[in-house]
Amino acid sequence: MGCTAADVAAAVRAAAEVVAEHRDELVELDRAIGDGDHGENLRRGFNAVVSALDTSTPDTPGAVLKLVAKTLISTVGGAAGPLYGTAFLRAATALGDAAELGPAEVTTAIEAALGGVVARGKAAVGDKTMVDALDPAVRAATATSGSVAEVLAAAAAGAQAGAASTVPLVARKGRASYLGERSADHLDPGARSTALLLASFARSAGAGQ
Amino acid sequence: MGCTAADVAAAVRAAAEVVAEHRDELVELDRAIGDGDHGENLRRGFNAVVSALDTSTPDTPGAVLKLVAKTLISTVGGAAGPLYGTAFLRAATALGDAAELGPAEVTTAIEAALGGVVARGKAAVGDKTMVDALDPAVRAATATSGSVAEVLAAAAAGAQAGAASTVPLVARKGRASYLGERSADHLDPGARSTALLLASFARSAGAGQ
Amino acid sequence: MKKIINDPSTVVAESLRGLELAHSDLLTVVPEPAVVVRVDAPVRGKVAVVSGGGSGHEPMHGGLVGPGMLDAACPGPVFTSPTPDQVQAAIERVDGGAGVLLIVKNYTGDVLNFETAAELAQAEDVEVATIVIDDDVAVKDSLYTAGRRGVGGTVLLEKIVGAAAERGDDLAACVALAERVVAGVRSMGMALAAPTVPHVGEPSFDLGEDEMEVGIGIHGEPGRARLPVDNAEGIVARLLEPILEDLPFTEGDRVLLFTNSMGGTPLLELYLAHGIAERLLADRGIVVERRLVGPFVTSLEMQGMSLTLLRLDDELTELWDAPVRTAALRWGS
Amino acid sequence: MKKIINDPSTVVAESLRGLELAHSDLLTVVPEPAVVVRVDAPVRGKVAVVSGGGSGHEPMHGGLVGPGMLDAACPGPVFTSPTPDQVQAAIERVDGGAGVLLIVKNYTGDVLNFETAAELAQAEDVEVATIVIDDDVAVKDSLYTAGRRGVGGTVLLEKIVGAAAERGDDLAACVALAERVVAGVRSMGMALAAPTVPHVGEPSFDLGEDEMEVGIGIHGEPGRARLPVDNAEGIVARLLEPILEDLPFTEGDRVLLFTNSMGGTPLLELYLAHGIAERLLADRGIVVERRLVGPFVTSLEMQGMSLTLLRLDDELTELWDAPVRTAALRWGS
Ligand SMILES: Nc1ncnc2c1ncn2[C@@H]1O[C@H](COP(=O)(O)OP(=O)(O)O)[C@@H](O)[C@H]1O
Ligand SMILES: Nc1ncnc2c1ncn2[C@@H]1O[C@H](COP(=O)(O)OP(=O)(O)O)[C@@H](O)[C@H]1O
Ligand SMILES: [Mg+2]
Ligand SMILES: [Mg+2]
Ligand SMILES: [Mg+2]
Ligand SMILES: [Mg+2]
Repeated sequence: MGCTAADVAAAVRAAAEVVAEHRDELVELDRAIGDGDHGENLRRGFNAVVSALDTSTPDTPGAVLKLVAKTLISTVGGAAGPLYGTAFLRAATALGDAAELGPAEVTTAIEAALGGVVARGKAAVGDKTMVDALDPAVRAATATSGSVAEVLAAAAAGAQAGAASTVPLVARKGRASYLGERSADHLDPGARSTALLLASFARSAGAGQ
Repeated sequence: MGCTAADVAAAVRAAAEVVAEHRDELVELDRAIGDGDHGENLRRGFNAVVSALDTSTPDTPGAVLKLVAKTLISTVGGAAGPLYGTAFLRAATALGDAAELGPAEVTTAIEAALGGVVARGKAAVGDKTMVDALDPAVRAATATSGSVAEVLAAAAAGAQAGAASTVPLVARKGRASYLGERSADHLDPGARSTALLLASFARSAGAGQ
Repeated sequence: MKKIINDPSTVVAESLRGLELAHSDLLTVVPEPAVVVRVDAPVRGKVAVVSGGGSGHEPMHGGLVGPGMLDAACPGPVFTSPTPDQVQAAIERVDGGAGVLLIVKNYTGDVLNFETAAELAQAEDVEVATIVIDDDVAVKDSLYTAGRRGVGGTVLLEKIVGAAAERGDDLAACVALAERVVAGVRSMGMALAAPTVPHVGEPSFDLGEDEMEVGIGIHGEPGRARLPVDNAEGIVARLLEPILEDLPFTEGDRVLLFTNSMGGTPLLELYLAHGIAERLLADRGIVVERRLVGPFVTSLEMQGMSLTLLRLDDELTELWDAPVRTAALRWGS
Repeated sequence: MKKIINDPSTVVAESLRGLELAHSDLLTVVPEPAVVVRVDAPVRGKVAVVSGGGSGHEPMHGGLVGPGMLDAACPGPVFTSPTPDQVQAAIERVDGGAGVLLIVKNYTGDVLNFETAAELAQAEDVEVATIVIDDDVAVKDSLYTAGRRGVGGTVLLEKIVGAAAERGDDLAACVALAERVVAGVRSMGMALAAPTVPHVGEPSFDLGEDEMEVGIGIHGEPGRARLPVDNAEGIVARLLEPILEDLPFTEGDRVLLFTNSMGGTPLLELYLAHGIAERLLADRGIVVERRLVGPFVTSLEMQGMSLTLLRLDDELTELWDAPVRTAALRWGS
């Protein structure tokens, strides 16, 4: 199968639903070691993304992701807004004008997203952030040769394991770092949302096969 | 027995202890239909009275009551401060320079106290105030012929019954009146403290027999 | 009970020490009996304006002492009116020869204690007048109550009369003006959660998670009605309507709208409520000409709010705008 | 959750409407993206000072907009930093040709969003400088944290830099001054009870009846340590000592002492705590030359307080004293 602008837009809409379903869970995770807004911030942002997609139909996958990026940047706020915004922006830029995406483009996009998050947030693996989910996602995607769906499934699995790995960590970036040792034994909300988004994208790709 | 300045001072000291013991109960009663300070106000005032009696020894019963009055006025505040203050002041004035009190003087003093409270506070029987305790106390005292202890015992019994009679009443004076119908089914804190004071005075007189 | 205090019995005295240190350019705290006085008191030839009441309503009254407002404030224990001694001491310190106006909130305790002090001062040949403020429409003013309470309107009264005294009005003129303010000001309050008095140690009343108390006073007295919690629209309407009906305020009236936090309601919510009140007044053609928004007449940490409306005319507006320099209100030169 | 609100998702917008109605002489609220700007913006030839952050800290920042302080404030959702759009919109509205100084509290979200806006503005040839304030000594400034948070010191910074901009300092001078303030200001906070964010609906953290949270932030983030509740003496000492050690402040230093309520702590308690802090400083020979006491950097209805110390010199004192006219701070002509 190919992955067109419409497919990407549909995947983003599906992801918005996942975010809404998991809003309370993400709020709860952030309440424990942050300020309790992560779920609400993402819900607000993805709601706006859906509205943006309702009123304009970008004609390449890159253009869709660019719209997502700009909308998230201007509606999410907090740490996650610029970080996810940059991730989608870099992914969009990496895709250029391609009309359809294959597995290689998807891998490149995820890699670019990680690069963007690291460039903005300066977090390394082990700092208990979304990087802990995104980095293993990139490594899993790179190691997989197969369809778009297979690449995304691998990335999602990597992200899921990576998110789980944040539980014992002491945070060194973001708001959770203020807690010092008390940040351990909690799942990082941003890593969790990254894993949720990738899992949703993988499901969309799988369903489209 | 006679009732000298020293006896009156001792009775006041005993009353101060009663007030301290019942502080929390009076706070609780006032919390229900007022602002929760009656017990603390009286405790503060009678504490100051004890201190005043420690440093000066007035030589007539009237002078003792005048010292009590002035101290209560300057330390209690709230509604109870001027009301009890005026009560003790009028009682003191009624006693004049008498060196010892007999039953007639005691009755006169309680009567004067009631007059003072009514003059200051303008409450009538049935308004759910300390007048509901003091008025039956005066009537009981007036109807009794016997010793000081007997007069005070009658007054205390009257006050106790009068206080109990405030429970079903709707308040028409003081802070409890703001509650309207919701002030019913509560014992009035000022009526309760009046009954406590008279009971304590009666006990002191009885013990001195 | 969780509070930043040492000992419940010394809270007021310790707090007054901090107040004095924080605002030594404006006020002096006289201990035993405790009085907060203008640093430059007595002001010769000026009517002195004195108020007071229980503590726990800060910034009222100590935070309202200074040029253009109060000459002295008498702080009682928490939620308990001050004693006549305190009022007498205040009168002595601030009497500048032009007489003293006592501003008394209508509570039995306050009225009786100030009345006693006024009698004593008059015996000393000090010219003293008393104005009782009773702006709370939650309480019916009838034979069956102690009369309306003095609440939010007190701050407006103190500001306006303070300005009149500062510009040189004599005692009779100050009294007449004060009566005009009292006649034209109405308030109503509500609470979402009760305050805790330090010497009591538990909340003054118990409210369920779904209840609010409407027609509340500022001393943790329960209100007239316990109702299911409502949203901001409902709460503001429920406070405003009885105020409007009572005076009544009608189309074309010019008013000062005072949206007051009872202490625990944050500004975020208070401004939201204020916006609703402005809209409801505009809908009725009532012109909001001046406003005051913030925690000025509080009840410790009580969550809740009150609304106060004062009918304005040119003179009242001018006196409201006149310079004031206190810890809580400060504007003009 | 009990709050005077309508819908959690419109709280900030509705509150801003009330803010504008209450202070239309000082500020204008631009909706979508939301920005609070000085009513007379842009002021030609003056460096514009812009700040912002999550809502829920009122009066910071919207209540600090006006002559002598901020030209604009960007209010994010409750406890969530604003977006770059808001900051961009603010810059556009207030740029008077002399450049724009962004005052950013050091939180990852605030820094990233303001950074993005600054990049975009520079691309439009607006001269923009950013100062990050990180005065909270509760957080270790190390590789292992996001760095110290910006808390109480922000208000002092905004006042002082606002005064410098008002007197005509250029952008470079404002930045140099701001760096001096940031270098000399330290804060520490504590909480007795957590705030409740409207869209969360329950307290941000759970504290037992005998516990307090020390080293708390202003967003309902838990603090660094949970301790048994202490009395006021103990609380104040525990806040003051790490502040004094950190800079360090030493004998003979002239300081501004800012005793801040987190929202739910009443003035009665706050003044009491302020008095203790003054005494402890006097004991060490540190000279309190200026003070600010009140709820200025709040965390909704959180019960608790913070202390902030700023080392003063003649210039900083003069700028602190300079006239300011905002909803929350107002003095001078
Ligand atoms: N420097 C950073 N680099 C990467 N991710 C970060 C960084 N700081 C925070 N995050 C992520 O952002 C998440 C919090 O997002 P959110 O709650 O929306 O923002 P805020 O902390 O401003 O409230 C964290 O769980 C973490 O995964
Ligand atoms: N007008 C009045 N006449 C007589 N007694 C009154 C009057 N008003 C109040 N009281 C009495 O005072 C009591 C309350 O005293 P207290 O709590 O000390 O004062 P406050 O109401 O000022 O807090 C009431 O229970 C009532 O008995
Ligand atoms: Mg968060
Ligand atoms: Mg009482
Ligand atoms: Mg009382
Ligand atoms: Mg946040």
